[in-house]
Amino acid sequence: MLLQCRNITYRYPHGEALVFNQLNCRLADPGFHGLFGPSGVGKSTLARIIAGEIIGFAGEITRPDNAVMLYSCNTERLPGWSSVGDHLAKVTPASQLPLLRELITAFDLNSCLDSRFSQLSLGQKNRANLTRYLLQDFDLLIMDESLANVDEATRKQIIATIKKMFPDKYFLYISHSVAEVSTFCARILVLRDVLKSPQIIEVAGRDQHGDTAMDRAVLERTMLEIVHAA
Amino acid sequence: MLLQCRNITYRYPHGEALVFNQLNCRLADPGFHGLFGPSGVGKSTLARIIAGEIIGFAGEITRPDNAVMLYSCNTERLPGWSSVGDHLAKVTPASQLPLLRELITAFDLNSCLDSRFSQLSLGQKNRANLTRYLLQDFDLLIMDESLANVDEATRKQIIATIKKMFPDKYFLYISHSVAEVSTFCARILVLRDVLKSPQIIEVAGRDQHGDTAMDRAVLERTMLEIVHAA
Amino acid sequence: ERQSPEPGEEVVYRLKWLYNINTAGDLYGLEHGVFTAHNLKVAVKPGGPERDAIREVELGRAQFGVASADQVIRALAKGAPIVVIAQLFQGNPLQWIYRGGNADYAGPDDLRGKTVGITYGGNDETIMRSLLAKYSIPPSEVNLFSVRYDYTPFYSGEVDLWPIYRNAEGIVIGEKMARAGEKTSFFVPDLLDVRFVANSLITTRKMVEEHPDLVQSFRSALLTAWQEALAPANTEKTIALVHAYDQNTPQEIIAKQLAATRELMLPENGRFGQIDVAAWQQTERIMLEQGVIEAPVHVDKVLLLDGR
Amino acid sequence: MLPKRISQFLIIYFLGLGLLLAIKYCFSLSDYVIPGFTDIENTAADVFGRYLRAVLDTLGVAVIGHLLAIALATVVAIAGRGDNLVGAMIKTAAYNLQAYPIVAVAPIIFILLGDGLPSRLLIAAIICYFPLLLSFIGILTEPVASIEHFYVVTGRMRWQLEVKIRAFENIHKLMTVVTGSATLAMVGTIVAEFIGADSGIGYSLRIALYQSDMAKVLAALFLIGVFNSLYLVSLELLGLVIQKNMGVEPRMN
Amino acid sequence: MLPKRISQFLIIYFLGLGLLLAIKYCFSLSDYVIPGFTDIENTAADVFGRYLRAVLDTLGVAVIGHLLAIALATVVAIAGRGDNLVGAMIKTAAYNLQAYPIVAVAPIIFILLGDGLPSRLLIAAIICYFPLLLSFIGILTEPVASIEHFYVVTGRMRWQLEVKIRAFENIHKLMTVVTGSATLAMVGTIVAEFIGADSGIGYSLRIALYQSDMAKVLAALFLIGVFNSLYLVSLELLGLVIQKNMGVEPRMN
Ligand SMILES: Nc1ncnc2c1ncn2[C@@H]1O[C@H](COP(=O)(O)OP(=O)(O)OP(=O)(O)O)[C@@H](O)[C@H]1O
Ligand SMILES: Nc1ncnc2c1ncn2[C@@H]1O[C@H](COP(=O)(O)OP(=O)(O)OP(=O)(O)O)[C@@H](O)[C@H]1O
Ligand SMILES: [Mg+2]
Ligand SMILES: [Mg+2]
Repeated sequence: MLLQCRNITYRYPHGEALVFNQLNCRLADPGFHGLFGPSGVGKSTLARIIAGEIIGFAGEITRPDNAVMLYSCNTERLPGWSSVGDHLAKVTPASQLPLLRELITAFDLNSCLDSRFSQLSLGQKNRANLTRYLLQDFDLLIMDESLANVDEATRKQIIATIKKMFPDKYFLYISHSVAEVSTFCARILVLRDVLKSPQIIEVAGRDQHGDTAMDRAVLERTMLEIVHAA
Repeated sequence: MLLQCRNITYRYPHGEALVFNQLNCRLADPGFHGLFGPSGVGKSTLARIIAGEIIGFAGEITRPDNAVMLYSCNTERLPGWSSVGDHLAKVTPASQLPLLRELITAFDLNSCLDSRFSQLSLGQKNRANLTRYLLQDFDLLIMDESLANVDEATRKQIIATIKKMFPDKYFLYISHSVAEVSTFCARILVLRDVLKSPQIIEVAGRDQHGDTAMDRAVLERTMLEIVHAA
Repeated sequence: ERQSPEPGEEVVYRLKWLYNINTAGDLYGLEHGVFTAHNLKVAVKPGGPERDAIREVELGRAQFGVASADQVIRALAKGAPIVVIAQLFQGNPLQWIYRGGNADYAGPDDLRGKTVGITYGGNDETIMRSLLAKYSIPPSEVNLFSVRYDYTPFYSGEVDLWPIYRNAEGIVIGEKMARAGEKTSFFVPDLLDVRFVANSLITTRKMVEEHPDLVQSFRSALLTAWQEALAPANTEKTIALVHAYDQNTPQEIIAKQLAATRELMLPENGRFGQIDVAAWQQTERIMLEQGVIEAPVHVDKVLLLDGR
Repeated sequence: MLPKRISQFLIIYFLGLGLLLAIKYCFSLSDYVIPGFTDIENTAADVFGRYLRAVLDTLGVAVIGHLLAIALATVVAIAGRGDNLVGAMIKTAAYNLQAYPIVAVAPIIFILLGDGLPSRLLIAAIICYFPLLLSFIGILTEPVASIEHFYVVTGRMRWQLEVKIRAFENIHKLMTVVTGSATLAMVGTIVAEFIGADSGIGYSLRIALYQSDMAKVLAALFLIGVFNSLYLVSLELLGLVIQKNMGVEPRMN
Repeated sequence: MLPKRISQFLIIYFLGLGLLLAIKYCFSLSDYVIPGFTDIENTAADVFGRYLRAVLDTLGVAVIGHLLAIALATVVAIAGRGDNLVGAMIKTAAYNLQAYPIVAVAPIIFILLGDGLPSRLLIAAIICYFPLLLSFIGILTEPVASIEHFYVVTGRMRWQLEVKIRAFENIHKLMTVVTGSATLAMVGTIVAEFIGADSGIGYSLRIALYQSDMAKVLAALFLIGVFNSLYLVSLELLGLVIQKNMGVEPRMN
């Protein structure tokens, strides 16, 4: 078990309503965990609480002492003074450089390496940013809509690559696509309105690896389950 | 016919490769037009060329003299000095105020009106920004991933509302969801790599209005057609 | 702009410098009713480094002012329509302070090999250069040192003679050094026959022509005021008055300044304000020789000995 | 905050004083070069009341001059923001005005305006407006595309709105500069008094300098420092209030 | 660009001169109050060579002083950026140093450093560093969360990187302030010369003022303006080159 949140209650300093009320959740096993829920329900907030970027909540979070939990999202930027390729190389530990090359190919970033970050398309920005997080030392990587502006085919390929390359790591994948979380995640935390209890319902996902075929009917059942939970 | 692009060729001032080579496309009838294609292919660029925000391309664009073409995207922000509700009211012509109220409800923005823009979640930001564009005087509104961070259910409801309320306007809807463009758009412009010719292939979509039932098989055929085109 | 005052209207009198001992008589006239007694309403305004009484008088912002002779001569060279109606200092207060010595005098030869402070562009430069020329001391034999208001080079012994106003800062610095056990004396160009006139009372020629009575009564009020301010009987009164306006200077210092001022302002046997035409002519000659002005201005023509 | 600022100032001041005294005693300089401690003490006690009134006087003018400078810088920055000829001329004039040392321009100002309060205020304002201007120009000429886009394409952009958007986005930077320039307003006023006035601490300072009275200079610098800190603190508090009312995260530099 | 700057300056200068001359002839003032045109012409021809050398001398010192000020402001802003005690003290010292009119501090500087080039450079730098400091502090204390986040959470953030990120994100604002402060370096040098030096245009200006020679003052102001414009243009060109090399959209204010 990497993480356990117990009775999390939180309100933003200048916010009016509670975002969380006695919320409980946990990440028990490595792999892809989905975090799903309507816009504005508190996914990003929960993610940043888990990553330790928001403090001042009530409740308790238990995690191993040295656990590294990184939060990444789709609005981050790389500095502008050198090319994307240079920045990526610079933040990659020497031992990981072969991995960097693999990721660049899998993420289809070769054509972007010589550009400045500001010259990339939105989806290219998403991918470049995610790449550098993957090369860091972490136990849990939170991907908060990190691939929101990437096309579905590329997104699928990226997720498959990540699952193959980092089988022992934990991922918390925030996305608005039911189909996607259902297909790729092992467990999906469905976050619901603060007035509902429990605020999180856990649903089992299909956890597809590689190009394994997927039973359509089973998948649809999962999707329905998620939509109903939300 | 609102818009006709002929033989558009373009390269960014500091970019290396061509983005478009002899591209042709048109928007013939009002309604929802999808613009679809892999990340980095040039959707945003084409949108901004159409809106007149990028100049210096080769080729020709014809449109009526007084046509108003607005470009909106998901990285825009509202100023921070007053609440979202105040900003929306301020940019709405008096005659449109009832419409504003309708949109706020349809877009599920009521809980955001008293907040500053910076306090909103990503999807709330998307919706607040799109709302103000819809209240302007326009012929064509380009929505460049304008709803990228909104959940699917809300997105569906928003698109339906827009189609109902603005039946005579043109929309160019950029999204990475094949299912979405197939379902809601009347025509889908599939933008392809600059080396392919023609660079744009037009596919007919299902153009769903309201909650009309949709033939699953037909929809899937459309989706396949789009994926193959891209 | 106001060109000339109506009878009974306030006249503006612009001093050359801040309120200090050099304005004792002016303040005396204001505070002890001398101006009023002459039916005058006078606004006395202090001067300063960026103030130029001649300009103000010409611009009509002031009717009377105090300016030094070199300012007057420079202004005449540029066609300023001014006249001199009284001379405040009989001896020039601009002297050089030095360490040691027994009397306020030193022979010209004492300058050889010394480092002498001068303000480049200032009066002291003109005076010192003229003195060196007069006594045929080649400039290579003295070290001229550019001074500013910071006395450190003098204190540290880097400069031997430092230009100073004898009756104002001269007293302050002398006292300060005396307290530290250092004796000081003054080098006095007047005593070496280099006579360079200092402050005098000016107005415009137009005033003299259009308002002769006003000019007369102002002049005589001011002379009276100074005479009284400098009179030994009024010493306490004058010290208190100056201190009231110049609180930064302690009364003991003002007392010494007043004594020094008396010596510089009151002629041997005459009344305050007397215009020394020969000294003015020498001043003009010095300025001409030193190239400060290019052509003679015939300063004697603007010296109105009795204010007419 | 107030005690913090003041105590920081005191530490700095007494460090500086300590350095001077150390130099004095190391090189055994006499009292007229660097005054001894008791001399400073006595002088301070002596002039305190007078200098206090003077520095309050100065502070009053400084506050007005500061407001004037902010107004001036705002106007020039807004006018000089555009790419048009008038803007360019105004900016050139603003830059060149600054290129002239105030001591050289002062006589011209006195000729044009006389020597009343207006001249003094103008001098104080000129000295403090330039740093404001530079920051204002830097901030007001930099587009905030993600906010401005909507207003530009819908034809709603007016210069007022543009200024408001850019100023608001850089509110912390503006606060830093406005608060910091208070110091310059203070110094500008002192210089103006030094050059032309007959009251205020600048005037006292000038006399102390002419009399070569370092003890008085130190006393004056002490009071200037204290009141400058006070003014800074008031502006910072005001800044916090403003920021809070604007709904931005209050921050102080 | 160069001809534009210079011609703008000339227009401003001659407008100002025209105003003065208009006043002169309206009130038929003597050459002493405001010099006539021929007087100015003759004086200008007379002093041109000397003043030109003087202003070049000044420019040399100004450039070095400007570099010094940039270095000083950078160091202080970086050191004063943090919330720690040392940072706060350094900032307080920096602010207070500025609160003292240079004319009051100059004697202390001359006592400590003697009156050679170092003192002059220091005075020039002090006068021009403060606006730089204010902007630098404003810019360097404002986080750029969207870029910094990665480096902070991965433990890679060093102060150098933080400074680099914030400076780069505000490169246009920095350029505006650095270029604009050139004017202050110029003026700082002139003031230093005015107070203490025996060369440079500031020194010439002081003499002209002592002599109440307005024609010389105007001639000096003319040359100061021309060379100030030249310096500004050079910095702007340099700025464009730097911006281009950094790969940002070159822009000029
Ligand atoms: N800084 C803030 N201050 C006050 N309220 C905030 C702040 N940030 C977010 N909120 C509010 O907290 C709630 C949760 O926001 P959060 O960003 O976590 O939603 P989300 O689930 O990530 O939504 P989305 O899918 O749209 O990104 C929202 O209602 C939002 O308006
Ligand atoms: N300012 C720029 N300078 C140079 N190249 C650019 C610039 N902006 C975009 N590009 C390049 O042009 C191509 C098209 O970019 P565009 O943003 O139009 O893609 P897109 O189809 O919108 O992609 P996405 O779905 O990721 O948003 C990309 O390869 C991108 O790297
Ligand atoms: Mg979110
Ligand atoms: Mg795009």
